[in-house]
Amino acid sequence: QPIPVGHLMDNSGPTSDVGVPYGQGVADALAWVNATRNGINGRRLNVLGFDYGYQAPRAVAQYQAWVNRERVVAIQGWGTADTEALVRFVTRDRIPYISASYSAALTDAAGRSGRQGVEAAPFNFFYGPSYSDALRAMLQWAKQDWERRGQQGRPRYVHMGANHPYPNSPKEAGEAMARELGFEVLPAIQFALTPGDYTAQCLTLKNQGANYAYLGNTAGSNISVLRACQTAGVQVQFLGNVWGMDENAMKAAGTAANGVVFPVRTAAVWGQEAPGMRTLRQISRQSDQAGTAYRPVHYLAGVCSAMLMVEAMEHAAQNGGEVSGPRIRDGFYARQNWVPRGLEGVCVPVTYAAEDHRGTMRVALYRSVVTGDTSQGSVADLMRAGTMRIEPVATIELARRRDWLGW
Amino acid sequence: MAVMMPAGDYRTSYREDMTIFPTRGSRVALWAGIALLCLAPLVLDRYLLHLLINIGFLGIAALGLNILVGFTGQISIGHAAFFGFGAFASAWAHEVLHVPVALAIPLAGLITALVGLVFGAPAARLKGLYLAIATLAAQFILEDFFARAQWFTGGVAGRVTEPFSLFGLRFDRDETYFYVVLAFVAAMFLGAANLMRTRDGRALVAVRDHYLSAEMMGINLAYYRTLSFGIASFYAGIGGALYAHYLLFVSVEAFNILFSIQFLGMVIIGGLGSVMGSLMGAAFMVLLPEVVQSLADLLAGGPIDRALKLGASISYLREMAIGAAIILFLIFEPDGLAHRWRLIKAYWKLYPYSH
Amino acid sequence: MLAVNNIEVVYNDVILVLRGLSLAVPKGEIVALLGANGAGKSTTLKAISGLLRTEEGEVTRGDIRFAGERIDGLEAHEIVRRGIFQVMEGRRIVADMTPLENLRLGAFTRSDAEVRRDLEMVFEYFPRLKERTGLAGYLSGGEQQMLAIGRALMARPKLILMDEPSMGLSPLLVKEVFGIVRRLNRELGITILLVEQNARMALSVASYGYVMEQGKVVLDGTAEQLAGNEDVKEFYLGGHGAERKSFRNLKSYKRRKRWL
Amino acid sequence: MELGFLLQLLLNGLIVGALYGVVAMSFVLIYKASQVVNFAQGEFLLVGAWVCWWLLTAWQLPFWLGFLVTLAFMTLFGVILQVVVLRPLIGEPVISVIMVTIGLSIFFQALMKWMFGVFAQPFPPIFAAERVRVLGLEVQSVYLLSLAISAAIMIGFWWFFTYSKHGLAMRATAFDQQVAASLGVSVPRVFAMSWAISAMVSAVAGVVVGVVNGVSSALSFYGIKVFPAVILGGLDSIVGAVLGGLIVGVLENLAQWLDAEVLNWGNMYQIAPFYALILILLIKPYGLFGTEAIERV
Amino acid sequence: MDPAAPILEAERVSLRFGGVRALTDVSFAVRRGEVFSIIGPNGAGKTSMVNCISGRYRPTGGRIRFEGRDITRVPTRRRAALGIGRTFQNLALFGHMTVLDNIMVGRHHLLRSGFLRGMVYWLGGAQQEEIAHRREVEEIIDFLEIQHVRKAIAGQLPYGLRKRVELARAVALRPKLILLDEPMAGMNLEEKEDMARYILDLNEEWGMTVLMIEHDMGVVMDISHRVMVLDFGRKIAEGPPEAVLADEHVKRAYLGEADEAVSEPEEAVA
Ligand SMILES: Nc1ncnc2c1ncn2[C@@H]1O[C@H](COP(=O)(O)OP(=O)(O)OP(=O)(O)O)[C@@H](O)[C@H]1O
Ligand SMILES: Nc1ncnc2c1ncn2[C@@H]1O[C@H](COP(=O)(O)OP(=O)(O)OP(=O)(O)O)[C@@H](O)[C@H]1O
Ligand SMILES: [Mg+2]
Ligand SMILES: [Mg+2]
Repeated sequence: QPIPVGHLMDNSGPTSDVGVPYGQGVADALAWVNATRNGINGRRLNVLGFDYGYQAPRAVAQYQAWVNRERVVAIQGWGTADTEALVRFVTRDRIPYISASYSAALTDAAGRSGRQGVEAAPFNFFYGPSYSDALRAMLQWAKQDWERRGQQGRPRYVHMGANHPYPNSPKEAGEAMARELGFEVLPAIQFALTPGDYTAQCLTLKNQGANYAYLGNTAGSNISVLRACQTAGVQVQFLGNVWGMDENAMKAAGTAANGVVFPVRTAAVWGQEAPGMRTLRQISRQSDQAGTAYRPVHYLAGVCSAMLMVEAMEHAAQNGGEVSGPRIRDGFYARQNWVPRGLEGVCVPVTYAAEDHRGTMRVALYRSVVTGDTSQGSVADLMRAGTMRIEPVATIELARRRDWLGW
Repeated sequence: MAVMMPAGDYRTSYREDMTIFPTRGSRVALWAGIALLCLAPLVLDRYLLHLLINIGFLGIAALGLNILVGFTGQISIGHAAFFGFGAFASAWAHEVLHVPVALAIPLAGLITALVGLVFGAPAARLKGLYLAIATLAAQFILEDFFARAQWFTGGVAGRVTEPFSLFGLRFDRDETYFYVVLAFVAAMFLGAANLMRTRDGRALVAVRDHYLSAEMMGINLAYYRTLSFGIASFYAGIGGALYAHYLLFVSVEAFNILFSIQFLGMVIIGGLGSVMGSLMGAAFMVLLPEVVQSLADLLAGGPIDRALKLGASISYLREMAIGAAIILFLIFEPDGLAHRWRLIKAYWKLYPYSH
Repeated sequence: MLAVNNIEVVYNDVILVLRGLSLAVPKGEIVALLGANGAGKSTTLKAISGLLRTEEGEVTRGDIRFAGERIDGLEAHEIVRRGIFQVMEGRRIVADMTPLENLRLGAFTRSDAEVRRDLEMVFEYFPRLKERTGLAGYLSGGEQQMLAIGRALMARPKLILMDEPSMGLSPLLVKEVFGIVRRLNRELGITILLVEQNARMALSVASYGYVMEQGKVVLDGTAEQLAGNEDVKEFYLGGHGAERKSFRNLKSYKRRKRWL
Repeated sequence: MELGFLLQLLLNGLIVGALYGVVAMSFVLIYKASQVVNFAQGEFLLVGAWVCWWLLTAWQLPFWLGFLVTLAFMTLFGVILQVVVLRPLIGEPVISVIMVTIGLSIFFQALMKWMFGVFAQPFPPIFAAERVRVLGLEVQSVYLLSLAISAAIMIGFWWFFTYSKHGLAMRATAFDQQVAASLGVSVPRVFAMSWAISAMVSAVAGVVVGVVNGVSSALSFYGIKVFPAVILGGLDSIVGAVLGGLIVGVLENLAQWLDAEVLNWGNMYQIAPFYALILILLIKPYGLFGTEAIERV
Repeated sequence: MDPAAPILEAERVSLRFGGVRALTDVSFAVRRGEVFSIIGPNGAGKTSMVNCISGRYRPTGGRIRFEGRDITRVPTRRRAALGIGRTFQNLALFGHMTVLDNIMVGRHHLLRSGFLRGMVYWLGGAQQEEIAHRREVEEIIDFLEIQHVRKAIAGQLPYGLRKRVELARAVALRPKLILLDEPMAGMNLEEKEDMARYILDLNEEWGMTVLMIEHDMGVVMDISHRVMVLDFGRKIAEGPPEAVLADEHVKRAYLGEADEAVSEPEEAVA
């Protein structure tokens, strides 16, 4: 009898630019588990995919259908707004919910942080550093960068993004951290989640004289900002959200994307060599028989996220156990420095504790390097030719501060 | 030109001549229909109930829009914002003012009606598409308000709502909530049908058909133009509130321009100026994506699927199918489902004479 | 020149309006078509000009020939190009254009150099149109009717179908319009099929006439014959000879029409 | 600094506004001919931009050639659309036709995503990197070009409607299809013409925006932006459309300035045109240049 | 109120549209109970005059009194309740409504139940009210002989019937003064006779004062008590029909000289 699992995707909404590769990663990994491992202990996964177009209410409606009608035991989720809206529901229904939202509010599993508006989220998990922690790491790097370049005075920091739970999520944490590090914090600048003409925002940025700007949106709209700012001649170091920069975005933005610093969740990117790459390529063949596709960073993250869930389910199923929500959740706590089998060197090790769902505090920062015209040729060609590169910049190990839990 | 009446159906008083359901058959059908619907939760599975519930609250809101567009002739491209307002208002009334949900829903309808009157005020001066675009502005302004008014809506993060309860009974499952929606649908549709056959309803239609002569018949144009916004918003508010306590979560994202356009689609496809058409239109819009989805599921894995790599593109195909269905429908039935329904009925009455 | 043979017209696939109507319009003549309201006169004209289709009407039987060729089934604009121009009931000028623009529109199907001269000719027939430079929508009824006829002239048609040109016009203008109708016929040799409620006027300019009732021709004859017919006198001309019965002392009974 | 900032924003507003104006004109064109409000206008930009992009990247055509082929294609596209979808609806209530354009918008939005993916794609660098200084302000050369194109298109439209026979026919058709038909105007042909021109002109705007910002489904947002523009100007006025476009463009940028300097609300730039729209309509119910309907009883 | 006093008085009424002077200093009075006709060439301002009375236009100069009360500035919608009803030169029915509903709209100002009572039809007394008024409407329907089309959609009726429905709607207002703008236009003789009969009945039996614009001189001669002639927005004559039609000025401006080529029947009658 198959195990029903929900898979919420944004393939058509404003975050579909990153939603598509991520969702593909999840789907391929689960299909691969069915194909090569015959599911979980002989029970196949029945993956119920749903493209919710990045609209939280549609996600909630689908969630209720899944829980009431399909009786799913775990869900691979997506955005921040929907994940946060569902926290109460998944807690009530005891369904592990592995999101692609890395909102720090989801890490406070026991509700101990005492921060206003942060509820306990005992069934929420995600793979990778939280948005807030990633931003904290980037700010630490920015501080070093400022000093290394021998600049005078206080650096100026500005948060940019839509008025939406996802870009808003690390806003407060980032601004607090920036102050702590001695930055001057400028008023935030808004731009929508969809591509558009953001010249006015760039002119504002220029007028403010910002030095470091955080791009809180996903790639699609960030590209517009990068291009507009290049045109407007803005000199600023952009710090990208984890969803804010990737290979596709580099191609689309061209040289405007050159120099953006952003976190990468996996230990390797496509095309690099690592022990786990063989497995990864097998997984990739699920949707690409020819084996020629280039897989951007989000695809890899999707695979890691799905495989964590799979191993937690396997843990639940051990010794003839029932694959139920609470038991899957226990599976997440079963191991320390956990890397899914066969993906060594691809997924970074994570550790979840019953009160602290911050899987990792290590943030690997990379820089996008674009040296020429990106309009001709595929991403794979451009990466191979070196027109586009993703260069490691620094790896920041953050302290697991208790007062950072939950925001 | 003379209206056909079924043989054997004589009316002996004006009262009988003025009923909503003109024939005995239609009255019987109505009661039978209601009885069947009451039994629905016992026989239908949750999925179908879920669809019926959706049709119910969307139908109420669509009816409101039909009163505005179909009966009064004022196009609104901002109906979803009012629907949303109702949803937030009900959630807010319960959460902040601690009004019981059963009362919060009608209260939300009233608050939304007031907001509708405010945004409908330009209707007194604007006509046709100018008014339509003004409602488009209302859509964006209200959306912005939802995102900003933390105290009212919970801001961009939205608000979790409580289920409907009455006399200690909780209506938090499809099987039970269905009755709540059914009761509201019945009340709201009867109300509209009654409205349309009395003074103010006629005045609304008169304003649509020929406002200059309506004015000379003593009809206050500004009043009725604004009133129809108020009524439409009331219906939208009730529909939205029912939605809020069904989904148990309200967020600004739902109430976007696309949703407004869907409402417009419902009333046009259902039939402008037809009370029951609104419900038919809502059903069309709810069922269409489901039908497309099942088709896709049927195709999945087949040769067509493999050839076109449908798997990954299914969501686009679904959208395309919805767009195409709307286009095809309107090409073949520009007057809407209600019209087709009337033709079918007329056909049976006149059978076998077609002329 | 024009021959309508036994046509049937149906609206919306169900409403049968013309039931086997036939008529003929010889070249260079004015033919009048009389009939009660709703008899189908306008429908007949629209069937000829092809405008029926814009109202979901359809010729379901019979045929219409113009200069020997079948024209039922042609699009309205093709029929205009062949030289048939309908002046529609209710004037129907383009209200948000100036009279001049309306006239230029009349010449839409033409591309010859004589448009300008014809414009002068129209202004000669209707001098007051030249004075009006505002929007045509603000013209008075009579002026609009003149504009509608003038617009027809601009197309240089061979046959004009005129639908109730006298409706709403003052007696003076009615005379003027009919005078012009006759002049057009005489001076320009335009054939005219005239639908008119004002039977006396119509028969005074026409050479031949048809009376239709409920979608069929019930009576036809030369203008003189019709004018002498008892029924026509009673129902269309109002009383016998010059002695008209008064609207004040209407008889309470109505005589049956014999042709029914 | 402050003044320079403001001027930069104003200039940016004019440039973007001119593009809105072009789209608004093509919108008004369809409206004038058939009283149809085209909700698929934004998709015209989208289709045009994607097709041009595809010609330039997949076929490696030189820009001028690709651009011309795109325009030809879009003309055909408009005609086909009209013949296949809109012609059967001639004579039906306008609101049904409007709904059909909404259906078209949904359809093409999805089709474009399906065919070209969800990622934004860059145009090959044509003018992209070139910047010119005008009055001490930096401007994209392609933007200046688009200003020139807008102006040319606008003059063309004005001439067309005032003096050409077909322009008159189009206006007559807009007023009353039956009357137009009775005058020998082929109503379907007039509609086809208006859709063709409209699609083509929109594509020009689509390509210009695509060259600057890259092509993505977000281009279709111009279809919504066009509403405040045309209404501000008056639905049936070509001049009004251009002016409305400029106003909306400038307004957005001024709102951004106000926002950055004073309010700190964040999204004034998106919402300000709509506030302005309502205000202007309350003062002038037919927009700035719209003609009042003639109503006589 | 003095029964001999005029029901309607226009005092130096002027109306301009930009440069167009539609009316210039027109004064006249309509007596209670009479049939008063306005004739004049096209564009003379007849409809404009009626529009001023019914409130569609507001005169740019002068005053209009109804039953002694100055109504120049009374809003259009109030005039129905005062007792002024009208028909229109170009039909202005509610095209998508049934004939019955069209006429019921005429009762609008006499009905009381608003939308709230309407929605709860059975509870608030709306039903009783509807039935009571339906009765009156049926009387009008009988009178105008349109029983057979009661439930038909008004916009789909033949022209002649539509004119009658429009008259019924105006009558339903229970007006003291009814304004008829070219009631005979586009009708054949038979229908004109019917219409004339209705107008006379309304006037004589229903006691309505009639103000009528008409181009058919036969009708004007036969049924009106007094006639006023407008030309270029000015009054050029007023008086009993025979006198007015004999007036040289009127002949020249309106009737035209007798023309042997096209004989005009109407004026042949004295
Ligand atoms: N578009 C239409 N759809 C349905 N029925 C129509 C349509 N047009 C006309 N009719 C019907 O066809 C019949 C004949 O109409 P038509 O207009 O031809 O009459 P007519 O002789 O011109 O009358 P009138 O003197 O009133 O102009 C009428 O009964 C009318 O109701
Ligand atoms: N709303 C308006 N705007 C501008 N001019 C107008 C308007 N209404 C009427 N007019 C002008 O006023 C004059 C009088 O028009 P009116 O309609 O009163 O004439 P009429 O006597 O009723 O003519 P007809 O017998 O043709 O109906 C005309 O010149 C007309 O163009
Ligand atoms: Mg006719
Ligand atoms: Mg008049």
